[in-house]
Amino acid sequence: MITVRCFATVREILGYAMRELPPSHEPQLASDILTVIAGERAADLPKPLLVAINCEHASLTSPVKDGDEIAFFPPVSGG
Amino acid sequence: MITVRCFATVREILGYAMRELPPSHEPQLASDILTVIAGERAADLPKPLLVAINCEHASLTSPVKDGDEIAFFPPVSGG
Amino acid sequence: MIIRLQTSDFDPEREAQALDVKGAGARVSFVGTVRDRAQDRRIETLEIEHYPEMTRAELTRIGSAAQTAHHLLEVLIIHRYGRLQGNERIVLVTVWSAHRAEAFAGCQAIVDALKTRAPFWKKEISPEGAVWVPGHTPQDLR
Amino acid sequence: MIIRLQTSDFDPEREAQALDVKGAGARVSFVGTVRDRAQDRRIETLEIEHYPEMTRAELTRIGSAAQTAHHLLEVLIIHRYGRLQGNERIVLVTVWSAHRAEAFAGCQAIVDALKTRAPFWKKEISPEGAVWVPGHTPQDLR
Repeated sequence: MITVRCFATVREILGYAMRELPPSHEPQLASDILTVIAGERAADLPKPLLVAINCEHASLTSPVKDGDEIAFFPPVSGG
Repeated sequence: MITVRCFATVREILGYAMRELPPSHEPQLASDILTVIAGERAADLPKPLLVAINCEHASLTSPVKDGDEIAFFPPVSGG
Repeated sequence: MIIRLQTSDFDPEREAQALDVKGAGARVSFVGTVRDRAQDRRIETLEIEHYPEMTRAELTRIGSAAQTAHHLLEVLIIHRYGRLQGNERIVLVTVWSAHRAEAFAGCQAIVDALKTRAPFWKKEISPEGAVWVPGHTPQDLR
Repeated sequence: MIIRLQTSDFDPEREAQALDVKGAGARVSFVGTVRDRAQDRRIETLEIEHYPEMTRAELTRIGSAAQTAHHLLEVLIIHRYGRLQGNERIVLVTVWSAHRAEAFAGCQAIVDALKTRAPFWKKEISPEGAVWVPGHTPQDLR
């Protein structure tokens, strides 16, 4: 399974903080996961939209495989 | 009177921390005061030699007048 | 290196003392506090959301990178999350090094990286409503 | 602005808290400590001589200049003199500002100016004898 996590405005717009997706048999990119989870609401999501895979910053073109945790969130403001 | 103060290695070389000098009738520069107080030992003093007049950084070419306090010291190391 | 994520407040000096770093001539600390006004709104509460597993990993990467780049002897990062009030402390970054220039550069590098890379999000709650604080995107994540 | 010259130690956090600066999002502190080694010598004692009247005037000028240049809300400088042991605190510089970049720049400007302009002289006493620490001369005082 692939674990999807959403934070801040992404969580508010999509309406959940976490879900699991079965992996595809084809190679998948982060953008493919986003299409599955956001569908038509992709246009409502914050831009730029940040991506992390397994707790490291990544991008929409990063590959995602079975067992990965992928997260979507708006730009951060730590400190 | 002109008050002369010496710090650190200048104090150690000249052997005193403070003395008073009668002002000259002629206009005087800090370098003139140094000649009076150091004499032949001027060559033994640290280089660069720093000067302060009335608690502000100055130079050997700064004028000194009656009532002033002039200080000579080596480069500082605060902090 | 000490990384702590917590809801409770902290005493910056006690935390630094506890590390007892020897041989460091210079220690530089940054304390960030919740602003109590934004534009003309009075901020009552700041809600800080974060991504706990990634926050810990990212702060460790940020701290390690600064430690290497700026020859830091020790690094301490404490970041709060949850609900905070105006003027409360949010974050402490303290670094130790042999020389002052390295300590300033290392501390500032960590604080800058926190702003743009650490997965925290802030919502300011004022009498007029709640507003997400705009985030920062570093060049390499655009 | 608070300027203090003293022989006794200080608690950096308590001193900063006592000022209770409101509206400052960022606070940056520098704590300098006595090194316990120089080259291969073990330093037992550091003797700090200063020029009290000028030190106070010069620290005030340094603090005011940084306050204006870097939009600091408040400045605290505590500098010790007299006899100190290895690893003891010598100096605290804490500044408050609305934004972090100003706080870092302002604190560093004060610490840099202390090194080159504040009339302190240090003698390191080790088992091998006493050595004056070489000082610094800023460009405009050469």
